Amino acid sequence: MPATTSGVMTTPISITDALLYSVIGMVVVFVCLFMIYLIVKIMSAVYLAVTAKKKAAAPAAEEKPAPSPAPAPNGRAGTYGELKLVDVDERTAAAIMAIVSDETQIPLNELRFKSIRRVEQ
Amino acid sequence: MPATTSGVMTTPISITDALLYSVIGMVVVFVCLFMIYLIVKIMSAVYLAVTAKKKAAAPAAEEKPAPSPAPAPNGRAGTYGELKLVDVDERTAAAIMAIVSDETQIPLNELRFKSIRRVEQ
Amino acid sequence: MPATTSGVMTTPISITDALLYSVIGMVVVFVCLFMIYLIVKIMSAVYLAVTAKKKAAAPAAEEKPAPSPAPAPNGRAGTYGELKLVDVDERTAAAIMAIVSDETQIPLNELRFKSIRRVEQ
Amino acid sequence: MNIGETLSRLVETSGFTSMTWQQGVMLVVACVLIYLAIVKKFEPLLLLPIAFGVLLTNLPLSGLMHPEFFVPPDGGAPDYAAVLHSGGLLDYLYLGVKLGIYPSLIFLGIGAMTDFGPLIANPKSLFLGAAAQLGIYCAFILAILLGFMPNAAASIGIIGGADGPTAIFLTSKLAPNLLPAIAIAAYSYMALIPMIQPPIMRLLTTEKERKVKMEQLREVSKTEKILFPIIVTIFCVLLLPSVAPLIGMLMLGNLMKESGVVERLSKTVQNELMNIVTVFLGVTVGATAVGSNFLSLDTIKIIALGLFAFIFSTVGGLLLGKLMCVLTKGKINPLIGSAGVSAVPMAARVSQVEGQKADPTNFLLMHAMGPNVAGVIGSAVAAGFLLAAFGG
Amino acid sequence: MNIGETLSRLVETSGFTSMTWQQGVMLVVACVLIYLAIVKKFEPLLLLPIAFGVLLTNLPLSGLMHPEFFVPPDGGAPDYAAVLHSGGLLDYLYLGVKLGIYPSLIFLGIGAMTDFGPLIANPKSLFLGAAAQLGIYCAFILAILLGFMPNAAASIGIIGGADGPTAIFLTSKLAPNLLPAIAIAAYSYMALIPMIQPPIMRLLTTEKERKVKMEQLREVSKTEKILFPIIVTIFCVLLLPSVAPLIGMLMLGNLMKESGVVERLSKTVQNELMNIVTVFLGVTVGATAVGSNFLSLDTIKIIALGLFAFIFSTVGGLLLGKLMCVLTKGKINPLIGSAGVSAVPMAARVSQVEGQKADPTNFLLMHAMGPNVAGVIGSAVAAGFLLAAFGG
Amino acid sequence: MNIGETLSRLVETSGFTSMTWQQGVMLVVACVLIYLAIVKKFEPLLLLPIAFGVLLTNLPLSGLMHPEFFVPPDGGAPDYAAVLHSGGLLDYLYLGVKLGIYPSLIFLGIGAMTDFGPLIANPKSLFLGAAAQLGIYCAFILAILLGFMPNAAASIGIIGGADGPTAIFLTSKLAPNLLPAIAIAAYSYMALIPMIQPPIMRLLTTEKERKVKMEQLREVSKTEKILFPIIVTIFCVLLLPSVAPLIGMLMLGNLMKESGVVERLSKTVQNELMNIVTVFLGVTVGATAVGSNFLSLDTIKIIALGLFAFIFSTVGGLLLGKLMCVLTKGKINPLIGSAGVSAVPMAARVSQVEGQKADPTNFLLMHAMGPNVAGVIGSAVAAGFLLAAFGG
Ligand code: NA
Ligand code: NA
Ligand code: NA
Repeated sequence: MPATTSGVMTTPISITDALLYSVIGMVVVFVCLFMIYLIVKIMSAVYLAVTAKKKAAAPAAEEKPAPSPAPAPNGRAGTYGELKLVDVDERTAAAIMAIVSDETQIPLNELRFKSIRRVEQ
Repeated sequence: MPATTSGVMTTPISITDALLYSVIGMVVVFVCLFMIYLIVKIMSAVYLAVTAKKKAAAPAAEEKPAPSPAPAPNGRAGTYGELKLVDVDERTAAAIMAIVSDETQIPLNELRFKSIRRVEQ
Repeated sequence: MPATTSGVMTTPISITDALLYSVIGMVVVFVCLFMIYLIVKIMSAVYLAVTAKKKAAAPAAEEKPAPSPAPAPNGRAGTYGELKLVDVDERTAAAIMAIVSDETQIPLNELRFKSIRRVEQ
Repeated sequence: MNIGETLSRLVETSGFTSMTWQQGVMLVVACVLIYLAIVKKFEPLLLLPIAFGVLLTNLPLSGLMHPEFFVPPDGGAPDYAAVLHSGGLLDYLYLGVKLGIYPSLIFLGIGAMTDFGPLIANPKSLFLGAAAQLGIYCAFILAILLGFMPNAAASIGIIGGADGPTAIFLTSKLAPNLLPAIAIAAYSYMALIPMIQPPIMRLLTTEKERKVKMEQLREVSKTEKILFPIIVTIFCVLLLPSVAPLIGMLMLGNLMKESGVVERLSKTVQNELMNIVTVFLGVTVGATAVGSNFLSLDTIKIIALGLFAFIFSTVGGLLLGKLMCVLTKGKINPLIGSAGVSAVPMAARVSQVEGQKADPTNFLLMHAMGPNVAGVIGSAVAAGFLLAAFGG
Repeated sequence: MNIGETLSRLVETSGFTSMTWQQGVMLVVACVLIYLAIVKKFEPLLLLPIAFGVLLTNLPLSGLMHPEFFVPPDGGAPDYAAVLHSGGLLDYLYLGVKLGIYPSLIFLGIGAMTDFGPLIANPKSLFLGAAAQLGIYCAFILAILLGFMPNAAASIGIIGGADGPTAIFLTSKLAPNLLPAIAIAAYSYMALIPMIQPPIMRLLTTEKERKVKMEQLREVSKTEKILFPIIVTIFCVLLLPSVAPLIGMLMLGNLMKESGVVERLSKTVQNELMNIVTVFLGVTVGATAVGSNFLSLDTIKIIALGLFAFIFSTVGGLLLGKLMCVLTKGKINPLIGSAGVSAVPMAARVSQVEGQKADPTNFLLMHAMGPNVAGVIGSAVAAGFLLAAFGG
Repeated sequence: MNIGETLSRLVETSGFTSMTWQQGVMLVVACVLIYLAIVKKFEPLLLLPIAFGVLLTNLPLSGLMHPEFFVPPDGGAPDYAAVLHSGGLLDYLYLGVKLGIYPSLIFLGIGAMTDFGPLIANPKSLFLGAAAQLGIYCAFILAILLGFMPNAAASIGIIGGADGPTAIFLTSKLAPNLLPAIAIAAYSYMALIPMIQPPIMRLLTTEKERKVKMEQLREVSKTEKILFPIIVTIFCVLLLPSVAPLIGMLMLGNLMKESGVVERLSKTVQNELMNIVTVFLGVTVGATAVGSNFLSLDTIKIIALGLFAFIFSTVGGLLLGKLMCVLTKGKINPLIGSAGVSAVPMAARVSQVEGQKADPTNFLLMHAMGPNVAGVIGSAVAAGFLLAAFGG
């Protein structure tokens, strides 16, 4: 940044320039987020490939969690999979989560619901 | 504060001046706190008037807490009314509060006593 | 520190000087920690003497904790004595403490074990 | 100085005698803001301190704040020596705003609170988070049309990023004299998201689109979550170095959270550190709102342009959502597009609510969290671009 | 420099060889203060850090603190460049005292801990809180008589405010060289309130007065509690702008608490922020107590005048209490007047204890909390006046 | 500047075009350090922030950090005006390192977490804590032989103190350009203590020695624990004033803990304050690792010398342990000597583990805590000596 480090632009620009700046700006945002998109895609692909290879290489050893297959099909990890629904449909769960978040003023991404279970009265 | 912003007064003053300063100082304190007194008085009067008017305007709607009159006569809000005494006289309660505050080193105005209840042994 | 406050030594020194510096440095460390050693020794001696004198002066008054002699021979105070072992030998206790510290990532000197007790299954 | 002088000086320096009408109006403004913060719960964590800062700075002669030390009338560099020798309490605390420290530290805390899982599970969210920056540039153009200089127009545009710390960061560098108006507009409109967005959402989407159900998000592994902040930092900062303070701190906070090995640090940066910085940031930003400067036509323009920016950001997200709905043959519900404005997590909740109104069994919340957090990155990138373009 | 020089310098720079008798005495003073803080529990939160600061600063050649940078012998402005280039750890931390930041932040925390409810329920308390500042001015006059300059006399007088941060705030501006003596005196006498006040209370009140029972305080609504800090800030700062840093922060903290919408901020300012500031404030205030300056006749005078100030503040509160008892025809117990000195909540507890001694069924605590918190405002206002009068 | 210029400047200022190979290598180094911190759990509390700081500082043109402001090429004083007017986020935060504030505050927190009980119960531990500083001086001599200047050699030697804040404190004063290499080496080897020490311990001790059981430590009274930090501060700082910032703060923290009267302060300094400082310290120390400076033969030498220093500190502790075993006729197990290197409590745990390998009923942990905490004092004293000798 030679010689311009302290100069904020305070001279008027034409409307054409403003439009051009805006287009460039929008392109920069899209390019940057597209780059992240590519990265995430590649990362996920590599990760899945590696995990798959590992699983293939050690089918017996890796199946430690398998012996108990029925009760917890969508396991522990994962963003949405962290939530376990017991006798409750998605709609009710969503409503409960929204209500709790609203009531407690805790942003939804901070709340951790471990499981939502219907309680017989 | 023209031209005097950096000068602390380090020249001697006469005892008469000292007395005068003191009188002015005491007056300033009283004026300022008297002003707060007026404000609080006005604020309380306005508030009570508004509340009374509201109550008059909506006598039925406002009496939601009324249906259960017996158990909690002095309600929730209020500085001293927050404390509910059950089978305990004021004197014992004061003693308990003082002891708890002293033992726990928590200033009394931080402690929240919800209720003090005599426990049969 | 006259006149040298801002000058870090950045000129080469001979290996002899380096050796000498090292010897002096090691001596400084030992002298300083030896001084602390003396202090602790004196402090402990004085403290024990004072405590002993107090105990002698008030043999009856001081024996408040004595009435219940059997169950807690190594009392409350003290660094190591804070831990009470019930039906557990020192070795097991050490292992437990090391494991807990390791698992919880809490440094051992922060952990407070009040007692370790064998639980019958 | 003798007694007589003291008395006359007491009267002279009393605020009652030297109060201007602008200061009086600003006290009313401060009280309105306090009302909005407490009773209407408009982002109170920042609006309450801001409002109190407005109040303090407009009580005459308190000497708590001297905005002129930071933005000298002759347009020169900030006079830090004056701050040190003749500054007031809020001048000292304002250094954290002026030097860009507070917004970065708040991003550190936000990073430690953010879960990028939904974004990693559905990376297409990123496009929605980019499209929803449209309002920034629309407002920028309109501001230029209204006669603002580029630095001011860029600062006004960033309101459309719907991200408080980003707006404060950029404005304190580009147009510090507009800081209070822009900060107040940004936080107020963020609080009004549940009122601003739904009409636009219903206008731009069809009933059928709103009923689209999205398939459950895949699980995201811990490894991906750890790699994400590292790689995003590297590529974003390489592409646009000026974005480093915001993205760098956001991702450091997120890495601390996801790594799982420095929980005590992660907890402190998202709680105590963030709270302390929030109080200082709010009060001092508010304290730059001296009446003579704030009460101008520009402030009204800024407030109008801010709303315009919010609307067009929402529109941008929704339109790309509609396009993606078509392209994916109905796999994406366009309603999640509006969540791309950031305003985490309010905007995502609005998507959820609107989705459920169309079909009570529709569960969009987690899907909307993707564009929502993408919008934070998007706004930061937009701010980086504007800083690089107009910041010199 | 060679080995020989190093060795000789090690000996030269060893504290053993260059210790003065004043420093030796100050080490003893520090140990006495530590004893009072730990064993006698004299306001340990501040006295323990202060005492350790005294200890550190009187170990020769440690270079931790250079009070001369802040109060140059030629009476000029503080030399901040010297602080930055040649300062020690405590010099850097002392900036927060010198610039008035720490006392203001402590008031922020105190505000978030204070309940003005009893004051709002019984606003007459305010007069008691005003009367109990009497000692400030009595001590001021006596200090002038004893030959102190007005700036020093004002700082000594403020000990009678029985409020630590206020005393430190004023003294660091008016007479920084007296800071350690005044701070130590203020905190010590605050700890001694239960011994200082009761004899005066019994001397000045009759048995009958002490037995007066006060009627239960009315309930105070949340709305009133929220309006109170806002309105008080506006009017106090308008009347006396120099009071802004203290009253402004006190009331901001209180507003954060009473609003109920920013609990996480309120919690942090009254806990972590306050604790951090307390440690820094205490250690650095203590560290200004270099022996050659502290061990003077002035310090002894200050300690005597401080006690005098405490006594006359108590007297002031009690006398007005008696007057109000008469005027209200026995509705006010004069014992609550002495609580007006502030020293929250110790002084209010003393009123409660003395009231119960006279009549075991007497419950004065809540009634005494009114004057008690009014005394905090009163001392701040008095400090503002003294700053405006003698601070230039 | 027009659009064309803006576009070309965007490309010019993009990091992709101006990245050097050194910066690329440093990004890899940063990722390796992150891997070590997260997966291998190498002192993650500091290594993770350090690693992220390395990453940020090597992304070109981010302007976050300008080490040249602090260590001007012409060897003059730091240019604080440049920091204030043209600095980046990490420059501002780095002031806490440059001025020695962060390491001192971390020592305050460490003090509040340390129990000197085992040391007081068995003061002979102090000799082991002294002997285990041997590696500092051995590495110093070797560094001189390898051509380092005395200031650099001293900073390298201090790695053998196995104490992070001490190493950072000394290096930031004596050889700030070596700071990142020395900090990374110090924390990495501390994490590797369980691998470095055991072979040396088995090599230097006999089976019989390792089986030595030590008698239970006596109880230590609260009074002794309170007196200890006070007296140690007085005597250490008198003997070696330059040690004051470290020993003073360590002992203040410990006094706050042991006194029991300021628990809220003690809790905050060991948690929130320490966490905040740790993040700032780590990131900014890492950010001094700019590729062109870090990627040099010197760094490799430093890493090798650091290991050498750790080994010889271990040897020093063990040899004195053996001597003391002989002198006390088998009452001291030499294995506790190696704990004298500090690295609390890792090194003490290693002593425990090795002792149990020799005899499963051997319980050395508490006995090793004595030398362990003595080692912290020992390293600080050594740092004070080196600062006095080479710091000018
Ligand atoms: Na956004
Ligand atoms: Na007072
Ligand atoms: Na060591």
